[in-house]
Amino acid sequence: MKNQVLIAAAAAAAIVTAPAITAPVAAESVKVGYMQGFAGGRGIFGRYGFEGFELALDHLGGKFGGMDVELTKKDTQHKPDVGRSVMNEFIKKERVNFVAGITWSNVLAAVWKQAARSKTYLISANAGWSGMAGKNCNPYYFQASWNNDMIPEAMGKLMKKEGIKDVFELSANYQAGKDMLSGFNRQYQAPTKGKILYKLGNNDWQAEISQIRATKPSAIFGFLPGGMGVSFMKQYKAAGLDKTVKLYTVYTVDYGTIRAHGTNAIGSYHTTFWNSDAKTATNQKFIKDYIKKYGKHPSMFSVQGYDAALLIDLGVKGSKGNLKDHKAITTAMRTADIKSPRGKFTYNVNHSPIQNYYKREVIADADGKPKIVVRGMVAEMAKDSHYKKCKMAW
Amino acid sequence: MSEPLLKVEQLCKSFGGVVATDNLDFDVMPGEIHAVIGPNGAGKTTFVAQIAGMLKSDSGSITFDGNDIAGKTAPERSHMGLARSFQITSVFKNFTALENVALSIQAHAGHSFKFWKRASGDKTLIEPAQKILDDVGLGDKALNLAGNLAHGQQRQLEIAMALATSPKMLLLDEPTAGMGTEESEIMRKFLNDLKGDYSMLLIEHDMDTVFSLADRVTVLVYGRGIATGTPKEIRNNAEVRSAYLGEDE
Amino acid sequence: MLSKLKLSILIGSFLILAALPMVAESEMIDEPFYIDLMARVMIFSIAAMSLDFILGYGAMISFGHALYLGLGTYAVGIMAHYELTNGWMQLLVCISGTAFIAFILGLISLRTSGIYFIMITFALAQMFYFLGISLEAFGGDDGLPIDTRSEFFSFFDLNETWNMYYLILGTLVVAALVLWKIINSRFGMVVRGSHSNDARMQAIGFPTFKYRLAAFVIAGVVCGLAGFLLGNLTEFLTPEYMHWFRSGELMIMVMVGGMGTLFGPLFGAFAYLMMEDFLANFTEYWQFYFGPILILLVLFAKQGLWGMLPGKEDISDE
Amino acid sequence: MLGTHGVLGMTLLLLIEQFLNGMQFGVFLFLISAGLTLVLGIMNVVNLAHGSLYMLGAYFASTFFGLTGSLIVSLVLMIPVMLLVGILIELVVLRTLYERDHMDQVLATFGLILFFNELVRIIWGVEAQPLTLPMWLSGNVEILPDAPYPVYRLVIIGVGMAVAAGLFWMITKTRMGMLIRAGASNRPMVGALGINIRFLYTMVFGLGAVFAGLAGLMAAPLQSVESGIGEDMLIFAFVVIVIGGIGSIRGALVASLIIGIFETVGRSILPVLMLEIVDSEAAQTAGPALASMLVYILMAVILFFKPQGLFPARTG
Repeated sequence: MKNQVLIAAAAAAAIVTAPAITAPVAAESVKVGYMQGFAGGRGIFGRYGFEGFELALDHLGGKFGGMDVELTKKDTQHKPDVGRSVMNEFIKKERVNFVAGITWSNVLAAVWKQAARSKTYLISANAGWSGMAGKNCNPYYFQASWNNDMIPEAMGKLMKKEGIKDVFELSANYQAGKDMLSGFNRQYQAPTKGKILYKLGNNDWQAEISQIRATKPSAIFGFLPGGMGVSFMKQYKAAGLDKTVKLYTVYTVDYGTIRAHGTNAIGSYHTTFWNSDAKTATNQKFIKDYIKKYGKHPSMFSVQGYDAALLIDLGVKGSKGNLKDHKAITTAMRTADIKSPRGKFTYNVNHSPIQNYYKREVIADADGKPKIVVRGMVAEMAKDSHYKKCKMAW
Repeated sequence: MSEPLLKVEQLCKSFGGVVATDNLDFDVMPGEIHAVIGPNGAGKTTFVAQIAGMLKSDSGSITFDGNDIAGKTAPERSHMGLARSFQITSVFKNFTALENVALSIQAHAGHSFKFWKRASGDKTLIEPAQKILDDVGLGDKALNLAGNLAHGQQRQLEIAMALATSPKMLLLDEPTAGMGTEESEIMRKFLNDLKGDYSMLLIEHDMDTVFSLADRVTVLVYGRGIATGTPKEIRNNAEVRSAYLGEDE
Repeated sequence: MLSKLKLSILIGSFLILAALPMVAESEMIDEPFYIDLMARVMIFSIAAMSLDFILGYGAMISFGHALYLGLGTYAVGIMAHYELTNGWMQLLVCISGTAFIAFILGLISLRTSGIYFIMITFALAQMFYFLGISLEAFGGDDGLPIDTRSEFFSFFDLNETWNMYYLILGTLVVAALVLWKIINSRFGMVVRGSHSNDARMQAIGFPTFKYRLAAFVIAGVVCGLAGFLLGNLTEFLTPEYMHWFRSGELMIMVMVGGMGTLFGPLFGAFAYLMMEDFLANFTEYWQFYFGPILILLVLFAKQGLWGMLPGKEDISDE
Repeated sequence: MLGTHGVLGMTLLLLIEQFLNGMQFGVFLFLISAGLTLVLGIMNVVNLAHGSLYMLGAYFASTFFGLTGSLIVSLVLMIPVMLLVGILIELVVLRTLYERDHMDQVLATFGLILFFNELVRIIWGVEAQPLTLPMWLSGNVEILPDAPYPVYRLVIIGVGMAVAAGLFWMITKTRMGMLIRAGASNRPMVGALGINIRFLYTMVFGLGAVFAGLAGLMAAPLQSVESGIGEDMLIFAFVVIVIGGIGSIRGALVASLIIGIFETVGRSILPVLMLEIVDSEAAQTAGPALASMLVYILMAVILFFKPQGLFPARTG
């Protein structure tokens, strides 16, 4: 009887003191939550993003700003409400200092407020919802990728520069799709031969192809993400449309999809922020190490994940070990002084990158296989078009 | 002579090319038990479904209690006093016997858009239901789940549910189907007790039941009524014997 | 009546839920995270329970029930977008809106039965999903942040975690009690009767269509309320809540909890969301494991968590 | 007719072309729906995993094509593999579901979807798989003036028609077809005839899997081969089957064509039409929005008037 009481008391004491024992250890490490959608076909973005993030952590010797890292990775299932729940767990349970990841605009739109309210840093490794570049900008949010419409803006600029006299616009009938079109047109400013807003998940493109052919445009501007892009490219080629109409796409061709596109993509153009052919030591090391670690070429999403990690490192360094010093962290991160594979970029007032955009083309290599090559810079240190709506003081 | 309670004239129904009911004339007098017999596939079940309102007829008229009911739905016909039992036992197995009968009473006690009061504690339903169960000899089984009752008892319960709607006429689709001799005997007695109080249209396979209960018998073959008469007349009808009884016995 | 065991579990769960905020925020535990977590679970509990009301009791296998969850969030979100933040007004719009849409959709879909019913509810919900995606004014697929939570009383600010939590808990309790009363009422008897044998119900004189339609509308409204709470909790609306995958998840919650047991889905939602969270953090390929688990549950544990407890939920054995 | 508003230049010729496109899409939908309607109608099982079988067909096509470089050899290899997969699914999961209600079938086959979507990612990786149209199928023929039509799409029409003809023949003329019809209307009777109904069902499901796989293989050169592609197709297939009448091959064919034409012509005309009626920003988005809801609206309307679909199967 006596023994039992003792044991019970000891157990109770252990429970009570347990958090107290772990607490001091926790203070010496940086807690980071990584959230992205990993499941299903759409999980590919999360996969590349996190791989980039991991590689950066490797390069930093497993430490951010010299501090140990406690990394928690959670799957958002691509759902806004799950994302919110994950963010809640990161903030209130894991008590993280930084959150990185997020593929989709709708997840970002659902979670940013929690992060801002609790003064937790949020670094988007992909989602470029324009709301964050405008009125919702805040000291705790940083963009490691781009704003949705910047890549199409670069495309608009490119097609204008190349003197393409008219285009047919193809975009998805959802928010991002409409953002893409307005971004494109902001720069292109020339007549369109027609416009189709297709249905999300559309897979049969023959009707659109007939319509495009009937209007006889010089080129197509297409926002065709993921599998829809692969399907479109196949059918565009099968219909022989490639012989008469040039194809310019955004978010369609990249290293993650090039194998699936195969020879269909050859001859098409796209714009992106990453000069994947850059001979800089940083870029070459990034690509080499990535291939070594994961057995495949990194994609632009990998670069974004990589840079998200470097930004955290930068912030922690700036804090000099005091993670409560938000002013120091924010100031450090605003310098964007990192060794990004994309080269140098800076932050605009809204924490949206001011960076270069490049034209890339898919060509056939010696074996007839598709190969992505960079065809020069399109926009130098381009700013997004929303930053004037951001009233953040630096 | 009084008017028939149920009068069917020139009733037709076909499925695709198959004629199930073929220009059928039929009537049931008040208080009478009129049985319908016929070999498998004669169209008996189709006929019941047409009378009860489960199937729409192609043509012909059905008059019940002086009203043309051809365009009425099954629930409407039930409210006019036409109650049916099913060939396949179809009591509500997850309800108690009492609840089964109470549900029947409820159907005829105004609308059921009553969302709050507990139905199983409602005396206006439970008391008459218990009385009907007592009447049919299932009084002591009231709180048993219907699905746990013996087969014969379930069939009785089914008729109790029909009785609970205070019908003018019962439409009984093979009440002794699937019963042993003993159970059939009980059911026969039970129906005999109801005789005179209710008019009945009795579809039956079991000849003993038919000949002991029915006032009149109609023989259905391929949807046509080939003969109508007293049990004795039918027994002696040559056409019937060759078409039906001959094969059966 | 419920068996003693089940009743004690229910009351026990309720007490735990009622005490949770205090415990979670106490100095000893200090895990306020659980308040939010359970708030979300309870919302899905309400939605799953409303689905069970038509699915388990009325045999209406709706494969588009998440639609009403989405409609509820849109009701809050759209009104908040136009700065109509009065909670009572929002509630009124939410209830009448979901009731109206459920009525129209029920009118169409309840004419069918079996597989046709499953498919038509599915297709109609997908239709609204695509509508939501194309509604540019409300953010399309990006969704729309809800800047202001519903305002009921000046002393009851939903931005306070506790208030939000207890509003959800209160709604859950009220919804459970109301649905339980309905199931055992005359109306409930008709719905349940038409579950086991609709032809029989008609033969004894029930025009079952209108009762089934009414049940369909009630379920839609209750699920709409869950959506109302979800919109408030997540401060966000998105057509994604209406996607057919969500409807499938609600069905899983019902099944895991126990079909036709009203209170089962409360636990089903909890079990499903915890399982999803656990497996998803165990492996990226969690669905690879969850798929077979689901099949095994269907095959061998059909009665669900609630059904496994002893004591049949039978209204007669008082 | 549609005026000169024509940013899209909707001329009569284009309209005819879109009509043809719709028919072609319809035939493709039939390919997907044929196997499903067999299983649904005859075995009365809701099989959500039909889309997964389609996806597997596409993945196998990609792998076999990668190995052999021939679409025809891939087809020959795919048939026994899909038959095997179908039989396995039937034996392990489906068989236990025949006596269960539709709810159980929905949930269990939902489980199968989750399983297969991840299985392909585990086996083949997260990236979409390659499969490019072989040279000999990639030509174009000019059916309408100034509108070259891909040869491969004509091949799809041919295969779809062949499958339709084959199915009609099988159902009406062969012993297996007779058993299938008999089994659908009266299971005990077929059992009493000494026929192993379980074996029959296994074979029907295997056959359904082969058809789904065939659809996947035919689609693979034109569509992205990746996890989850089955679901979009599944939704279309269900709409087709429900409109056509569950279990009716004829209904599936007619409904496929209706949906194909409605969807294709609708989505190319509606946006223009909307602009014609109200020329505003709202119309710009309302058109495509309406177009994406079109098939569902059509389905709701048809089921409202014909709750059993256009060609209700007589059994059941």
